[in-house]
Formats: sequence, C-alpha cells, structure tokens
Amino acid sequence: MTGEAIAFYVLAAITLASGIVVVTSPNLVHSAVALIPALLGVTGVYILLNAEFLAGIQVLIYAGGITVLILFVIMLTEGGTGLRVRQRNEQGPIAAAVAAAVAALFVALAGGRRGRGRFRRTRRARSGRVFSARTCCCSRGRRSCCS
Amino acid sequence: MGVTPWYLEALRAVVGTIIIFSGVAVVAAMLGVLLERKISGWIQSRIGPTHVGPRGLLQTVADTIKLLQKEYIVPQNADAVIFASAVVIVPLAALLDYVVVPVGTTRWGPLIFRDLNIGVLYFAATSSLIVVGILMAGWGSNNKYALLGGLRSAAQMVSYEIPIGLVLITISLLAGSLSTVTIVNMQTHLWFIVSQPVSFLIFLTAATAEVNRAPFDLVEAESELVAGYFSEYTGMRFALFQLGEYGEMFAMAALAVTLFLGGWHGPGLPSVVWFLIKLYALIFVFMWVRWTYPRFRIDQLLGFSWKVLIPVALLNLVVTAYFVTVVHR
Amino acid sequence: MLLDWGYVAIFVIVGAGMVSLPFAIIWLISPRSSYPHKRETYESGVEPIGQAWSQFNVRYYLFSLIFVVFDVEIIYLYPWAVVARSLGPSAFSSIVIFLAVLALGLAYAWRKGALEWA
Amino acid sequence: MITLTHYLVLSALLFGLGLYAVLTRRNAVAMLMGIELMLNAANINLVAFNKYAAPGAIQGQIFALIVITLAACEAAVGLALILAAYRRFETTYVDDLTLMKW
Repeated sequence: MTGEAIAFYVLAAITLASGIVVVTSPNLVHSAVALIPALLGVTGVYILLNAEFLAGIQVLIYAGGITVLILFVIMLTEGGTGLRVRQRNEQGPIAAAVAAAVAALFVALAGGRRGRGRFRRTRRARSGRVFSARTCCCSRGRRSCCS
Repeated sequence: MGVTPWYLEALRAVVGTIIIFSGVAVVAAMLGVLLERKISGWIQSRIGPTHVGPRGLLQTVADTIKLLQKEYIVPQNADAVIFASAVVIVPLAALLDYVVVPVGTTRWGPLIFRDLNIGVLYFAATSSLIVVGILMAGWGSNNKYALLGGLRSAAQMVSYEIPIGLVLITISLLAGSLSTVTIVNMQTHLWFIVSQPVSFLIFLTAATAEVNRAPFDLVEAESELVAGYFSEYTGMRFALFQLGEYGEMFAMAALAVTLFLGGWHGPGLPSVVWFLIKLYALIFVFMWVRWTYPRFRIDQLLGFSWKVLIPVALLNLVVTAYFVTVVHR
Repeated sequence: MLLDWGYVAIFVIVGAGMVSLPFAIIWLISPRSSYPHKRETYESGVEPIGQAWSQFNVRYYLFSLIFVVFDVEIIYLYPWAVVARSLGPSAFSSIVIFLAVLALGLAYAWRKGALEWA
Repeated sequence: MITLTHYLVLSALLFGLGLYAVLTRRNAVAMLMGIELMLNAANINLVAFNKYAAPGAIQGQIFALIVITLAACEAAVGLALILAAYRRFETTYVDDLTLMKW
C-alpha cells in the first residue's frame, strides 16, 4: 500500500461514514454537523487529485459557508422540536432500492470490463492536449466512448 | 523531494506539530493571558497578578494546573456528542492557521511548518472553520445564553470574514502569489503597510472583530450573556476555548505581520526575534484597543462591516488593481 | 505537492491528539461527584424554563445569506489576483465589471434594508 | 495503486447516499443536505476525470468550481425558500406542504 492508497481509503471511509450519519440521523443538527467531516473528506480527495485550489474553495464555501447557513436555518425553523417528529417518509425500502440501483449502475459504468483501462493516461493526453472532441477516448482500436 | 525517506519526513512533521502546539499554548495562550491581565492592570492603574512567582509571572501556570484538576461536567440537557466535539474543533481550527505562518528565516530556507502554494487561501479556509465550532458549542450546551452567544458570534465572524478576504486578495494581487513566504520576500525593501495603509487598518479592525475581542466582544458580554458560547464549559474545556481564542488572535496578528509588516525582515537582530517583536507590538495594540473603546451594539457591529469596511475594501481593491495592472505593469 | 499535504494531515492528526491530551489528564486526576443540581443548565442561578433549542431572529439568516454571496465572489478573485499582473489592463477592466455587478448587489441589499438590524 | 475507478466508485456511493436522503427525508433542510452530497459526488467525478483523462488540463476543475458556486446559490436560495415556507405554513416537512395539490 502506498501512502496515496492509505490516504484515499481513510478519506473515503470518513466521507462515506459521515455521509451515512447525514442521511440517517434523526436529529437534524447531527446531520448538519456530520456534513462537515463528509465535506472535509471530499476536500482530501480533491487534494489527492492535485486540485488544491479547489480544496481550499471547498473548505471556505462548504464547510465555512453553506454549513453555517444550514445550521442557522435549522435553528431558525426546527429548534429542538424536530426530535419528536418522524423524519422519514414511507418510501424507505423503495428509495433504498432506487439509490442502490443508481449507485450500482454508476459503479458498473465506472468499473465494468469495457470501462477498465479506458482512461489510462495516453501520450497524447499527457502532452497537455485539452478538451478536443476526442479527449475522452483512449484505447487504440476501440470505438470512441464519446460517440 | 523523494530523497528523504518517508519516516524522516513524518518525524519532521510530528516534531514540527508538537513544537507549534506547545509553542502556541505557552507563548500565545499562557503568556497572552498573563499579558492581558498585566496590561489591563497597567492601563487601569492597577498592578495585576502579583502573588504567584516573581511579580506574578507564573499566574497562568497556576491557573492551568487549577483548571486541570476541575471536574468534567456535562449538563444533563446538553447534546453530549456536539458539546464534546466543539471543544476539539475550535482550538484545532485556530492552530491549523499556523501551518502557513513563516516565523523566521535560516540558512536552509524560511522557518515555516509548510509553505503551501495556496497559503493565504488556506489561512482563510481554516479560520472559517472556527465559526462551525462556535455554533456547535452554542447549540450543544442547550443554554439560552450560550446559543444566543454562538449565533451572534457566528453572524459577526461571517460578516468580518469578507473584509479579511478582500484584504488578502489585495495583498496577493500586489505580491502576485498566494504563498506567505513569497509575500514576505516581496517586502524586503518596502513593507506593504506603506503602500497599503488602508488595507492594514481594515485588516486590523476586521481581525479584532473576527477573534471576538473588545470593542467587538458583545458575544461574551458578561453583563448580558454570561460568557457567551462557552458558558457551560468547565475546567480544562474552558481553557481549550481560551487556547482557541488566544491562538486565533495570535494567528491573526502573525498574519498581519506577514502581510503588512515585512514578516521576519529587520536589521541587526535574528529574524525570529524581529518577528516576535512585531507580533507582540500588534498584540499590545489589540489589548490597548480593548481598554480604550466601549462595546458596540449588534446592529452597529454588523452595519460597520457591511456598510463601511466592505465598500472601502472593494474600492481599495479596485484602486490597487488599477495601479498593479495598468500603471506599474 | 502531496508531501505538503501529508505534512498538513499529520498536523491535523497529531494536533487532534494533543488537543485531546488534557481530557486524558482530567480523566485521571479530576474528582467526580454527582448530585441533581450540578448537571442543571446554568442560567445565572435561575431555574431554566424550557429548552434553549427554540427559534431565533431571522436577521441572522439574512446576514449569512449575503455572506455566502460575497464568499463565492471572493473565491473567483483569488485566481485572478495571482495572474492579474501578467494579464495587464484587460484583467483590470474585467474585474471592474465583475465587482461593479457585485457592488450593485450590495447596494440593492442595502437599499432593501437587508443590512439593518431592526 | 489508486485508479480512476476507485474515485468513480466513491463518487457513486456518495451519490447513492445523497439520493437516498432526498427520497426518504421528510424535512426539506435534510433533503438539501442530500443534494449537497450528490453535488459533491459529481464534483469528485469531474476532478477525477480531469486528472486521469486529461492531465494538464484544468477544465474539469473549473467545472467543479462552477458547481460549487451553484451549490452555494442553490443552498442560499433553497434555504431562503424553506424559511419563507416555514413562516407561512409553520412547517418544513415537505409532505405537509400540500397547498399545490389541492
């Protein structure tokens, strides 16, 4: 395991774990607070992807701005009263199925047999050629994924 | 890069972190509290603490030891998880600022934890995290004073983040870089306070408000809100909030030194000494201001940021941009 | 560059450890006792009435709303500030237009009374 | 070795979580938080494709920047709407806001 891999798995675990808290917590303030580690985890992912400016922006806007906004609105509307109210509707199982199906579809698209290796760095892409119509098609001899 | 094995780099990072944390805890928090008490005593023709140590110099050490022995009380109505995590977030976010503060220079390069190339943006981002910690503290306590203090504090801090951000942009425009080391190096001959006096004043005012100090300290107005958002925190957790507050105040002063007062530059003395002299001069200004002006009301406070500081900062940015891009290309 | 952020990551981890260190000391040496009045919410000695978790003035939201607008504006200025000198006069004219729109927004909010605390 | 697929899987899972929140939560603020998660998932995709499919390019990051701006505006306006609805109807639970169904 390289350092990058460890960092990725730790960040992914933080993001997903706090994402689950955001989604499931019956206490809205807990949800909003758990949003912060989720967003910071995404910040770490940006840094791994060499987008450090974006990482700074993410902390400044999301963690410092939007979260404060959300916390303010929760305090202005719900107060502590929301704890006694049912927080979820009846479509839990269906929603779980839909969300799982969509996620599975994305995973299949990302990691499917045809997809693997399609986005390897190619010499042409590495030389800094940007966003022509053919940027996203790579493996030689295969049909372009853009078409 | 790549020559040094990873465990040496990790060791350097760990040692640097420990030095910064204990340094800030001692130099900023403990010495800062002592200075505050001594200077306020001096301004009010009192003596200040005298009993512990020579001339009362060990007063804050005694205070810390006392606070360490105090019981850990969680109010029964509080939201325990949020209540406990807020106390870690506030000092951690304040201390994260010190990563990009260059304190001096040596033969091997500038003395800084890490010279990030988004330095100034990093500073703005980490100090914006404190707001969340304060809101969490206010909410988690389930105390009316604490929640009101937290809300006021958050509104105040977000309002004054904008002028600070505009000033940071003005300075990085002059320096053509976001890196704090580059900004200091640009001031070898001329400090930015000479070319940007308006920015300096805006930054100093906004920084005072950002760290909730008098005359902008209405979130901790003892007569109305007890101790503001940390009313319910006892013992060492109170001390950690103090660490966060003083740490942030010193970080703001250090950033002002870096941006406007030429950082470590100065004749004769070693660079770190120059940095500390400038830092403590600014800290003295903060404390002097505290005992000179009366407290603002909340409407005056927010109005001052939005109706005075931000328009002036915007205008200052435009004028600076004109000189940088058109006149002195 | 990743090395820089490795340093920052270590700073966060070790720092969180150091900030929690006092809690270990408290846990070891602090006294413990419990009686019902101790864990009550402190409101200057008066019995607290109801929860603190109730509703607050909407003004706080208005200010944070304008704050987010300006925060977003500031993120666009950072990359501009770094390259402005090399771009020359065109950088100036474009940013003046950008800031003029923004100032118009601020003037509108001002005129509408969003900046008053009443 | 971390490949593009790893990032895409992370983003897919995050998107699924956000979608689940939007579909099941009754409170409008919680639904907005779900939307924020989904936007973040999209951003991970944009930046990851930027790094792996077009290294040296920056368009992916600029897209992500615009998405973040958009998210800020969406949150600000959405939350303002929620506040307005709350002042009018005294609720933030979307299945209680049924005036348009009548």
